[in-house]
Amino acid sequence: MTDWNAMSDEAFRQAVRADLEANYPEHLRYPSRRLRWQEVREWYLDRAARGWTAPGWPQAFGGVGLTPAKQLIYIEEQERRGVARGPDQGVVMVGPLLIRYGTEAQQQAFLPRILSWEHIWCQGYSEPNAGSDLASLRTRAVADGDVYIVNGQKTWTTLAQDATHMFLLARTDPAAERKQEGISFLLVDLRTEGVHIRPIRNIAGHEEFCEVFLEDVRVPRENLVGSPNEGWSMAKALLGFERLFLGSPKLARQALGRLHRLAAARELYRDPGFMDQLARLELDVADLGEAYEGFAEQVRAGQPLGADVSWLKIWATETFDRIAALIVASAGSAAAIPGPQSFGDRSVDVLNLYFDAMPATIYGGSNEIQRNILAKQVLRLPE
Amino acid sequence: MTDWNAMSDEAFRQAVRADLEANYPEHLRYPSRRLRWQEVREWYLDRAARGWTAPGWPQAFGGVGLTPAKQLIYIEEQERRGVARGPDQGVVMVGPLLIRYGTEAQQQAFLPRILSWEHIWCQGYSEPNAGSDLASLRTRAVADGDVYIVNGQKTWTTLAQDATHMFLLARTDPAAERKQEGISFLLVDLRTEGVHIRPIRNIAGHEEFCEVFLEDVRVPRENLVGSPNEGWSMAKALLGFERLFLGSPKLARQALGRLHRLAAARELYRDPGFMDQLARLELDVADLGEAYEGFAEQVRAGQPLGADVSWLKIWATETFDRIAALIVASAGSAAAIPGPQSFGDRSVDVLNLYFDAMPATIYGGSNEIQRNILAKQVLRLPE
Amino acid sequence: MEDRQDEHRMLADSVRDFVRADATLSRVRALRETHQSFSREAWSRLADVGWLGIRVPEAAGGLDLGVAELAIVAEGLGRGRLPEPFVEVAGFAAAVIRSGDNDVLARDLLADIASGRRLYAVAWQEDSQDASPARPLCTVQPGGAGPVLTGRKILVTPAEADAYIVSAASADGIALYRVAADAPGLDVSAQALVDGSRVAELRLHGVPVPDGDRLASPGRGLEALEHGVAEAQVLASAEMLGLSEQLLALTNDYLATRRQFDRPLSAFQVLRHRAVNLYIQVELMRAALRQAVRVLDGDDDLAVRQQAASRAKARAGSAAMAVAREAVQLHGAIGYTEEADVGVHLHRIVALSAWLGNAAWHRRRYAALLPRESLEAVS
Amino acid sequence: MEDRQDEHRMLADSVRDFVRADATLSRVRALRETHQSFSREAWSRLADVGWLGIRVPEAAGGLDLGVAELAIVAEGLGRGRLPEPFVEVAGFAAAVIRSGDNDVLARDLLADIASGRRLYAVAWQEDSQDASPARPLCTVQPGGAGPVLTGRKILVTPAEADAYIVSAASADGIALYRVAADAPGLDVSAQALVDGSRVAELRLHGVPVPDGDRLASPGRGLEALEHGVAEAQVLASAEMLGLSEQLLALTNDYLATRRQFDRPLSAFQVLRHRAVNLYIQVELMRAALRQAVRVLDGDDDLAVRQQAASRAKARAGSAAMAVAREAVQLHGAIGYTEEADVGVHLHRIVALSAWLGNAAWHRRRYAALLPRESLEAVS
Repeated sequence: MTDWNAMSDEAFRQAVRADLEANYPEHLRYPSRRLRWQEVREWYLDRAARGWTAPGWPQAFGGVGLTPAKQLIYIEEQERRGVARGPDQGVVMVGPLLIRYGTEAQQQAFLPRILSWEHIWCQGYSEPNAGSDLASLRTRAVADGDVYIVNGQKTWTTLAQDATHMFLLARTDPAAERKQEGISFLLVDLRTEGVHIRPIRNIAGHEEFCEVFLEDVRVPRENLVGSPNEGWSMAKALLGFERLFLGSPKLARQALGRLHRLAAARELYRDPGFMDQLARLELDVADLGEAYEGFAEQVRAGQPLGADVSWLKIWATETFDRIAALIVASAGSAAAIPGPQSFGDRSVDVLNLYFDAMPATIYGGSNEIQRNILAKQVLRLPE
Repeated sequence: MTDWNAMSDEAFRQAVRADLEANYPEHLRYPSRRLRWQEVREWYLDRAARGWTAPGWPQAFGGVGLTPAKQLIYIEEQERRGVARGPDQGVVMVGPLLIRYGTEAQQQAFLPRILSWEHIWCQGYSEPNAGSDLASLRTRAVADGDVYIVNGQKTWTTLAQDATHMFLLARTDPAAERKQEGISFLLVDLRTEGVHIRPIRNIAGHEEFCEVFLEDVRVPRENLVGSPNEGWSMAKALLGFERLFLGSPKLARQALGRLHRLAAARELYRDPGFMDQLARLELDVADLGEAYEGFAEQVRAGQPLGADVSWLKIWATETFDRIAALIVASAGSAAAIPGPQSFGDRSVDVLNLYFDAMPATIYGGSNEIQRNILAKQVLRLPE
Repeated sequence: MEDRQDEHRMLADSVRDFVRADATLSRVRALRETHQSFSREAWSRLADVGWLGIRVPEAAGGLDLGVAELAIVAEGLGRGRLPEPFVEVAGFAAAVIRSGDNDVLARDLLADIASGRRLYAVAWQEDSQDASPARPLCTVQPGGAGPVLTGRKILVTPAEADAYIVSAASADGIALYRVAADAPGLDVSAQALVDGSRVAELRLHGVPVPDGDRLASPGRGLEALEHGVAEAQVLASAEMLGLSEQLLALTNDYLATRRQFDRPLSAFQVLRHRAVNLYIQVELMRAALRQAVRVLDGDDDLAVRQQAASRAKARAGSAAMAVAREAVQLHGAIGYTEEADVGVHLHRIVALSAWLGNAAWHRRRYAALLPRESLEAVS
Repeated sequence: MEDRQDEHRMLADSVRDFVRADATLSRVRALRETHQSFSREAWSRLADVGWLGIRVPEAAGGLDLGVAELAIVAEGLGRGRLPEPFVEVAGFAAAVIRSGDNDVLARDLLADIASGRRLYAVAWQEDSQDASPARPLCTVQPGGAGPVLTGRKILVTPAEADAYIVSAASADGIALYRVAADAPGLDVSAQALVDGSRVAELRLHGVPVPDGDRLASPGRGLEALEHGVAEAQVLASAEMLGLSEQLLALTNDYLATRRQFDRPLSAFQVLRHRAVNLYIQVELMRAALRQAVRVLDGDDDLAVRQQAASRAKARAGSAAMAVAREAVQLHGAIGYTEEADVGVHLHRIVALSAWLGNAAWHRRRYAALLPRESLEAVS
């Protein structure tokens, strides 16, 4: 087996790049919306067959065991190629959770099926009326013999319609003093009776996320992960360097590329007023990229990320939003036409990034919440 | 005596315009800073001699008795001519206060001297640590025989160094339940022992306002206006249509004119990038002017202004600020040079409006306070 | 003056009642699943209350009122997000038709509009980049049995019109013709825009146009078109004002009722101030519109009207887009779902702000029309 | 790498200690009342700690370090608002001198700079509108007793320099000359800028320049100047970063300590978020600067260096101006007084952001240097 970590960064990067260029299908590059499982299935199963489902997991658990530095390169090259994101909650969240807090039985039951994509996981954190405010989590799990009986409703569950399992947070101790306490981590098979999934159509007309209703759902007690009532601390502890990706320049760069395509098609490079706006956004993305590199260096050096990484998420998503708005403003009356359309010999989708930019400033902790965090934890402003 | 109110609006406007063009000195037009009393004295004394110190006061008290509609025209024509503002607190604030709440003795003692400019008044509301928050007013007036003994400190007192008198708010009942209560209105001769005035130099290097220290200042009891402990309600009741002027397009228009002068001097009209920015600001000012007209119509119709007029102040001052910033950005390296400088055959002061725009967003109720007011009183958003 | 204000208030009230009685938003959503962008039945009801004839002379069965009244209706229908193409037909098409020089044909067409019997759409645009109707490639040329039209038109709205008003270049200038939707030689293909409205692409392969169908002669066509475009720009601004008012109301309601951390969202000062910023944008739109309506009802000079139209549409386009985007953000994740009402309004704003010149285009036209000499005066 | 980071941290610490020991702000204020923009005595202290020689070769008594180290000192001095013209002399003049092709003269001048003995100012600008040194009207021509300079230079900083590095056009290109402040035929008039620094206008009426005073030959002068300008642009950005950091710190202190309505100002969410927005601007400046320093210390290609310099200065210029303006606003009325420290920093930011091309100018240069072909790729 190749010892990837022993390779130089550059050699590893070239190997990954060559692999993606050879194997990742052209028609799936830079998809204009979040793809469904059946659309990306073939690629991810192929990757699984080659042992690459979980680049970051330890080899002992079936992962590739890449260092953070190598993982970053792997991700950067995927972004470069425009690889579609799969239903990766099993790899990103459930795996690390079970490796750290799970019983051996849980590890054996679930990890191999994540690696093979037999199980596809979705995340059950958000609830109606509790977007950024986990303290008001209402889903309840009541112990009853050897099961928990779960009742409640989850929402904004990305691609739940494609998932087989959900890891969720439920209130197990309603009497806990602080409302962040008394919450537990449960693993739920979505085929269990009482689970009902309803896709939500978004503002662009796509079904990207779902509501998941749980009515007297019986979850085996052995599906509780870690200590009861400590779900929230575990969830927080799992937030590792993944927070960096919320601030990735990927989306902004993609939008900038789209803007250039439109500019070339409409000959906007000859318009000095447009060029002034373009220059501003080019610099916004360039400085975003450099700042991202600064945080990536921390990750590569094995240092934990501080709360300051929140600013990157704000800047990345708001820059993405500004670029998407300029794409719309630069399309003239064609901005009213949804979907890809022809400009001369180029095809450009004017509106999809405009819609994509909207959730970016909301999810992953809305930018308002990120600013609250920065004011408190970085600037340390008294309240 | 001419019955000005009987004239048509247009005839009145022409009469005022002709008068200002004939009599207001050219060198005092559009001053680049707030002028001192000795600089504007001659003009205002001349106007006083013709009976025009107080266009808005009733004729019975020596004013011209103009209707609100005619007053507006008078003010618009002054703005058009670029007439420098005098130390007008006596006319604008003290007169209406005494006419409404004063005793006959107070009216006789003070009103004629306001009209003749023998007394020059300044306003004593603001205090250190109580900018927008009148509840924390600390200046105290304690009754002692036939005087009040006043101790405290006022600040941001515009041109106190030129004034002979100050009307101030002081706390007379420290035990009042609500902190806005227990405050009284006092008239203070600044030559009284214990008054000390220190001019404050502003960020542009000018001495426009002062700190006024009051140490055991003995103020005759007959100088208390209206009912004791009701100063704040009276102060609020005095806020009439003057609030409209905080949202006047005057400053923004002046700045736009300056921007055009610079644009002509530097041939920026040939720069499409500049033109895009200019167009945006032109529209901002045009729409400000139209909105101002809407509120002015209310005033002309004798209707009271609602809290919604606050948005005009926000937009007027922030538009002014944006224009001032574009002037600086359009001046190239000349933006570092203070004072008027030559661009070809034109003289342009690049920086003074940039500095002038700063207090505009702070004084008269900062724009943050104005937004609080709008959220509460106009949008009625629950807190 | 006072009387007129009262009349306007009553008109606004009745528009409000009209849309309240109509399930406008669910109709917009239901229409999306069909290949229709509006309902003929709802269109008849608009005719019944007389609004389709606001700008139609009394002789043709209309009310012969001004842009002011049309704008009030457009604003109110925008607030309710009525899916019917009111501005496109009763505004744009009617204005172009009125400005032509074939009084007989004009009276027929205007009567059709006022009665709701037929809908007309102006087919002037050929290039999505250019919002000026001055340079059509579509031509009118002599054919065997009279003149014929040849060319292509895009973004013709509504696609479901019964006939189109088509601009075409001849050696003598631009003329306008009425072309029935089922005319020989005409191919019509429709597509849905982001707001669910449908636009047509017309391909004219020698479509015969008898003299009686010529709505404006070559000497008059361009001016008629420009007058109509200016009026439509102002009315689109009015509809965007209504849409934005409704977005502001929806947002304030949401902030006031939705709770987080044991308080209504509206208790958070940041959200309060941002709601105020939306309010300011709405008031600016209102001011710009007010001025434009006054000019259109009071000044016949085309350049003056165009400048006022550009001013209104530049403001409406940028302010409404800003309001829509921020309304989604202030609604949080809910705002991003199709079931939230904000999206329905946002879609229409995206479509209207792109129609007949977006904000950037109008800012440039406004600046180009500014007199520069006198501007240094006050400095 | 690790070692270098530690060294940089130590350097930053010692700059911080240096300015802390110096009453910088009161010196800035006191200097305003004089006709001096800095103190020779403080200048000597900068020489004593070696920072004036950071970019000076060891042979000339310097430390021969990189732009990275110079930027760290510039940032730290900016944070302390030291009035001395560090960037202008130890950065700009030293870089131009190093880039010339008269090694003997260069060594003398650089030794002067490192030792603090003499200050040099680059006299390149002739037009306040143009931030490019490529087209001087000032000429060098043969005179009776050797070549002479004729022309006019503006905004030469510091005005109090002992000699100027003057650019002049000849038939063969642009050359650079050392001209002593008391040279015959030279008129110097000084004026104060908004930050209290003083700039000179030079009028050269046939100033004789013997060959030994030619710092760069016509084949080399422009490139030397361009290299120096790029380095100075990056260092000005570093100083603006320091100034902005200090404004952020002052503002946060003010918000945390000043109370209103019985709470610290920092308890108001709107003010918290606005402070965060300032913080983001500062971090963006830091990122742009980091990249520019890396390029200047690692790449000799002038176009690459210019693009990096424009990137840094475009960001620094706009971000620092925004931070300064907002810092005043967040300080309320106090921020508008001369006694508030924010003004002292703001004045310097206004001056630096206007120097050597403001943000708008640099954005345009950056865009002009962008390779466009490959940019569509990711879309």
